[in-house]
Amino acid sequence: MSAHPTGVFEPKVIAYVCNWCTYLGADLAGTSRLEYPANVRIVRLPCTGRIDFNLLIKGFEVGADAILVSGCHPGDCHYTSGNFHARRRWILFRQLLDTMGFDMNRIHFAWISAAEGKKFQHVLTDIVEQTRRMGPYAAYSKICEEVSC
Amino acid sequence: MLEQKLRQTCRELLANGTVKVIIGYGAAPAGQATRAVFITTPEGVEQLVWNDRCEANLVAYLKRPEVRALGKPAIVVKACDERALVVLQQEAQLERANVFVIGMACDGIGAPREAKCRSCEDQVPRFCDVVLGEVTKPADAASARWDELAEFMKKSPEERMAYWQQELARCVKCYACRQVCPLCYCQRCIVDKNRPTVISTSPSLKGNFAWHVTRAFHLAARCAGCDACTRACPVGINLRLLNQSMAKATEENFQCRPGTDPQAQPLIGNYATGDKEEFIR
Amino acid sequence: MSRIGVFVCWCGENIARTVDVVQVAEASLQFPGVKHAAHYKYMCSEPGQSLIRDKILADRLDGIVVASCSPHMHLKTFRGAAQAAGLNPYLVEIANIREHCSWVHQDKAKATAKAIDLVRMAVAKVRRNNALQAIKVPVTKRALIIGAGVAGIQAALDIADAGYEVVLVEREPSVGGKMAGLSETFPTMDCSQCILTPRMVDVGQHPRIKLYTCAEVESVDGYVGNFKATIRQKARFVDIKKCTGCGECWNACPQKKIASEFDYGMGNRRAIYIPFPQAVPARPAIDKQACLKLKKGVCGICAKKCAAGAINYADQDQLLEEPIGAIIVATGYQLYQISAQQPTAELSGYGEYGYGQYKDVIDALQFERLVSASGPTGGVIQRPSDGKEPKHVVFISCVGSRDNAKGISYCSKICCMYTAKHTMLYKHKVHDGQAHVFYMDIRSGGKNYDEFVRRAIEQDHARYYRGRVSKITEENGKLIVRGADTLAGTPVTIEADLVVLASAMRPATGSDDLARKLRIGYDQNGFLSESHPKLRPVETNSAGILICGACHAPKDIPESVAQASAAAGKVLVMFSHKEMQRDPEIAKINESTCSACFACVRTCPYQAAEKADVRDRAGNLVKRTARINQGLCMGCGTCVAVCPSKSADLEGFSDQQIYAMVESLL
Amino acid sequence: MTDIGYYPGCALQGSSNDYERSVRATLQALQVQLQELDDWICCGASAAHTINHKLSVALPARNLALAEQQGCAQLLAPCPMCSMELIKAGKALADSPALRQEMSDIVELPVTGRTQVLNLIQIFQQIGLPALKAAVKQPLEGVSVACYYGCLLTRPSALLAFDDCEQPVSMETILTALGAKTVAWNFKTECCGAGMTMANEETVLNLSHKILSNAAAHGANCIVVACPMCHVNLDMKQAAIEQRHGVRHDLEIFYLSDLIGLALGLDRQTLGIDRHFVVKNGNSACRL
Repeated sequence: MSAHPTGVFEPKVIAYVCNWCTYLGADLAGTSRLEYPANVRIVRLPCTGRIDFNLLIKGFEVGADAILVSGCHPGDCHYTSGNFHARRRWILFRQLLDTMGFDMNRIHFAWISAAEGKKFQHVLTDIVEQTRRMGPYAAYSKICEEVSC
Repeated sequence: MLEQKLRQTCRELLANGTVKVIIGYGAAPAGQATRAVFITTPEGVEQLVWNDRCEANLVAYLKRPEVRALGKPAIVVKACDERALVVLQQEAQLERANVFVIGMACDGIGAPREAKCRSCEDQVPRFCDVVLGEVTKPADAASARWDELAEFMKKSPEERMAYWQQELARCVKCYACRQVCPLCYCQRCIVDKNRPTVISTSPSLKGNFAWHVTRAFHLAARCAGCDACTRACPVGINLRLLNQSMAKATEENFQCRPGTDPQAQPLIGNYATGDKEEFIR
Repeated sequence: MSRIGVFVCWCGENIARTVDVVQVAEASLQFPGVKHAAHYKYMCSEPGQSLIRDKILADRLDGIVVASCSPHMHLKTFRGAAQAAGLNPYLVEIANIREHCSWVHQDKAKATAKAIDLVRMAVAKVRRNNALQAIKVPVTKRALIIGAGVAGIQAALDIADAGYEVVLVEREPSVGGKMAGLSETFPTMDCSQCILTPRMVDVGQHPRIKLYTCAEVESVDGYVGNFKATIRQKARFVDIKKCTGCGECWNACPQKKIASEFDYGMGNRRAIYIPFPQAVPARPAIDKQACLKLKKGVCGICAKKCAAGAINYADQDQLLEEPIGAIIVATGYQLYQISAQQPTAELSGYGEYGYGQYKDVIDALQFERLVSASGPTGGVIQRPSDGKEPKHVVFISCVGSRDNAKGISYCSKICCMYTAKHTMLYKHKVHDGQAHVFYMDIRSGGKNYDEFVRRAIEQDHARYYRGRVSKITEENGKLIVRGADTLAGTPVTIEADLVVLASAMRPATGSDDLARKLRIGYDQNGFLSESHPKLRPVETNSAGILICGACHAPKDIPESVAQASAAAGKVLVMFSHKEMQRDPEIAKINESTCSACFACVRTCPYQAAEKADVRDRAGNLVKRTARINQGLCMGCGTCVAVCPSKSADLEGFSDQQIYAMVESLL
Repeated sequence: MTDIGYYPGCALQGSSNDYERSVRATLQALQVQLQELDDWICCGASAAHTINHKLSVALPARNLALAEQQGCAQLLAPCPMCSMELIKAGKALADSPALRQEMSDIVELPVTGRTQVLNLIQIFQQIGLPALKAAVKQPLEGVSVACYYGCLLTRPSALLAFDDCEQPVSMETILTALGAKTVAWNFKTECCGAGMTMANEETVLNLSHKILSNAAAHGANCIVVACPMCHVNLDMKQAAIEQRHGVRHDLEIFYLSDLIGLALGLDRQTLGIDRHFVVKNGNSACRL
């Protein structure tokens, strides 16, 4: 996927989204025919509360050039508070990644509701375009190739 | 002098049956750190020592089944070790009443004095059954707590990534950092789970990154800052940096210092509606 | 070795136009574990489903992936098909190649590549799916209906008449909602109260309807079939069991000039009042903001007048719990409150129409009270400022509606019709009067609707101007309405005596709060979201919670009533079963590896993760562990993410499934 | 002491120099220092965009480029035509990298469009009601004023979102705080005829007559404006209006800065009010 026939760099974006808000927002983008780049692969989870930090690392391990984590707006969680728990973990996890020198421009968080098909389109387009400008995440793919011992 | 007092206290505890075992520090060859000793008889207390090479965080032994099998323990802790004890208490791993805690006022350990001691804020344990000794040598500068981290964060992200790639390439996945950590008490570590393999166990940089991210984040908002992991690392990876980065973020975002309040609810597993979210679009 | 079947749907042209379905099917044959791949024009149709069923049987498939539309659309359908062929329904996964692919991409090569990836992920997942058994739970055969307007009333009567108990909650002192205040109804011009009040009486007297008025839903816990609703019965200060509704109290109340909510401020009521004479229950309530006794401790006349001793100044709010199986939300609408404080800055505007500044600029619901025989003027059309009969009345449609600048881009749907009705009612009462209507478009789709509008224009000679009004000003007791007639291409100025604004319909105040309490969705306008716009129009995405009436979108009375009966029908389907099945996609704990740190117990939003002991046969404690209460778990998986040893996992979204999906992208 | 860039535009240094005196005097009294843009040129006004779209962007773009070059983060343009043209161009520049490049090439200066352009009302909003109130020496008692915004001050609404475009209240808010009474009236945002005053005076006399009549009918003893064009039509043409319609309006027309200046204790000469055509010199109902 990263090598498109035209030779243009096509970023690989993985989106971990909750089933009730962002997944439905993406559905709405579909029913509204809102076009966005075909670079994203959505992984549907019930709730942002289910999204484990290891999944972000796994995403980079499989070659994601950018990752989006997205769910319901605060107060709108289908499970009342999963997104609040998630948000607290993200605050700390981002710091850890930053300390380790991960490229923070490749890790995105968004609240996108079921009604925000347009926002889904905009966020995705923005992420893909930004990532396209930045190029492949070479620093991490290097980690994933090397055998150290 | 203080050592005598410690031995006397322990002798009594064993003699009057308050505890079955003393977990303390025992002598080591010159120039080496002291070692853990497990003393079950009043006579045995003569093995106990107290000096600036009492580096280990003995709380780690409380999670061991073979130690638990010895009966109710008394444990010798420094202020930093004690924070781990408090976290264990919050996480239902420890009935406080089932442990007798002997706190040692601490001037700092290590030769040379360890980084954590130079900026120690506590020095005297706070929640012990008995506290022995007093501080004679205050910490240099508690305010300098984040200096090492701040210096490191001055590097660009690319430089930081390069640093960790270089450092973690040396990791041999011995898991000593996990074994000595009093808070790594999982009966089955995530790294040993293979369906699915969340963390690659092959000796590769990929697996090493995944492991160290996981280790550090599992300790986020929990780590007592005893630096046992960093001392234990046979290849000298500065894990303290990662722990510190989590400690600083915890303190700055949630005004929380893990292990300083036995009544507090653990940070992870709770939330506030006002937690910051400027990074979320 | 797995035997997975992949079924790629064309969705007519919807998918096939932008995704090469043949290529997707061929590519999926290469994925590990795939035994069979096929494509078909409409997988959800009977031939499509039978294709799936036949292949499951013929190839002994042990998992299937349907590459089609969103799982929110047809996952249930295909699970049903699998089950019919003897395959456990939870061994079905959907690859969403329509909403997430063909509908949002144009480049066929890219869309096809993406579709192949999506199928690859779904195959990777389904290979790790477990056969699950639905959890059976008993059904509490009682329905909660929130809002007792015409929709809530209809739903309540349908369910109660079918033999089940209904708890009907209304926040006003009487049932009836907006319809009780309307004059006559389009297109038949029958009197609103004449058709509604018998229904209101039925609701009040029905042995199986438990009616709460002056009450709101405080919280709802539990899940479909087994909700627990907490209802706040607000202090009414009148014991409606003792009260006989004789009227001595309100006739004696000295506070006479309280603006009546029911008359939208066009008339007055007392501090102790029934909102309108036909109220159900026909029992008064005391307005604590207006009552002298409650405010200042003086007066107390109503208590002295009350022979039944029903007045209780010490009344307090009470919280009452009701076990409930299904919920219908029918909270209705309000009109766009021009000149009032708006929830967002974007919504503010239309100050140039002078609503709230000129007494003779009123909104449509106020006009309804003005022409209603039971209204404050007894149905005589008098303008508010001086009581004179207005000879020129200007009606303005789309005030707020279809105005992107105000953030209300939708059409309020009913205004064209009621405005036509208003011109006719006006003309029938003021024969020498002239009605003027400014409109954007006339939208009169519906049985006998357009005929009705033609009558207003042709028989009752309402003058219609296609154009907007720019400004309303007041001069010498006249309202100067300046607008444009875009068909004639001229500016129009009308000296009017009364102006009626057809303000936009907006969801009732607090409906977003209620939606959050019920965990159902709402759109950017605050209207409640249906599960599917065509096929599940009264269901929400939360099982057991239904919506009807104008809380869902602007709609008129016949539509609201039809939807209410539809929602009631859905409830009755549910109540026709002894027990119902719950989705088994819930959390589980591996108790042998659990270290009992109880992070999950602290985190679980439903208190479904509990502390438990593992004991040997002799009853000795072996270890402590966390354990999931299957009755309470809703399957959010928050416990999985906080479990450091990954002893917690979630069926349907297990770590094995999710990691396999992600790794398939390598 | 705040420094703010100042773009006078052609009117303020020509026919409406009374306006410039008023703006300068009042802002100086409020410790706002105006730094006049060196080498400013015409904003293009209504003429440029009817002839050539590119020219209508390039003219304000050059002025914005100068503001950036001369270090003005904010730029006051008291004429609403100027402020609107500058804001419009600024937004277009900020939104489009291609346009920025094109305009930088044309005006031979780098331009980003990030300068914040303020009209006269906005500068007083920025100073804030507390500061204004604190500086009052002579409250505007007896002043019953109709606030007249005209067609340009609040439009287009998407660009000039500082007030409601159809029913603005920002001048009322300021003047009420200074002790004036403001009247509710009907012609706040109607057209005065504007530039038609040259080509078709009759239209102007009719439109402006309606404005003056309505203000008076609602109890105003003066009108306040924030536009040189409005002032011309309501003040200079008032005699012609009266003659044509056979009425006596006798309404003083003030600039917003006039009334604020009077409240701050400045005299009529300093503010340039003595140059107005309708002058009452203290004998009027508004006792100033």
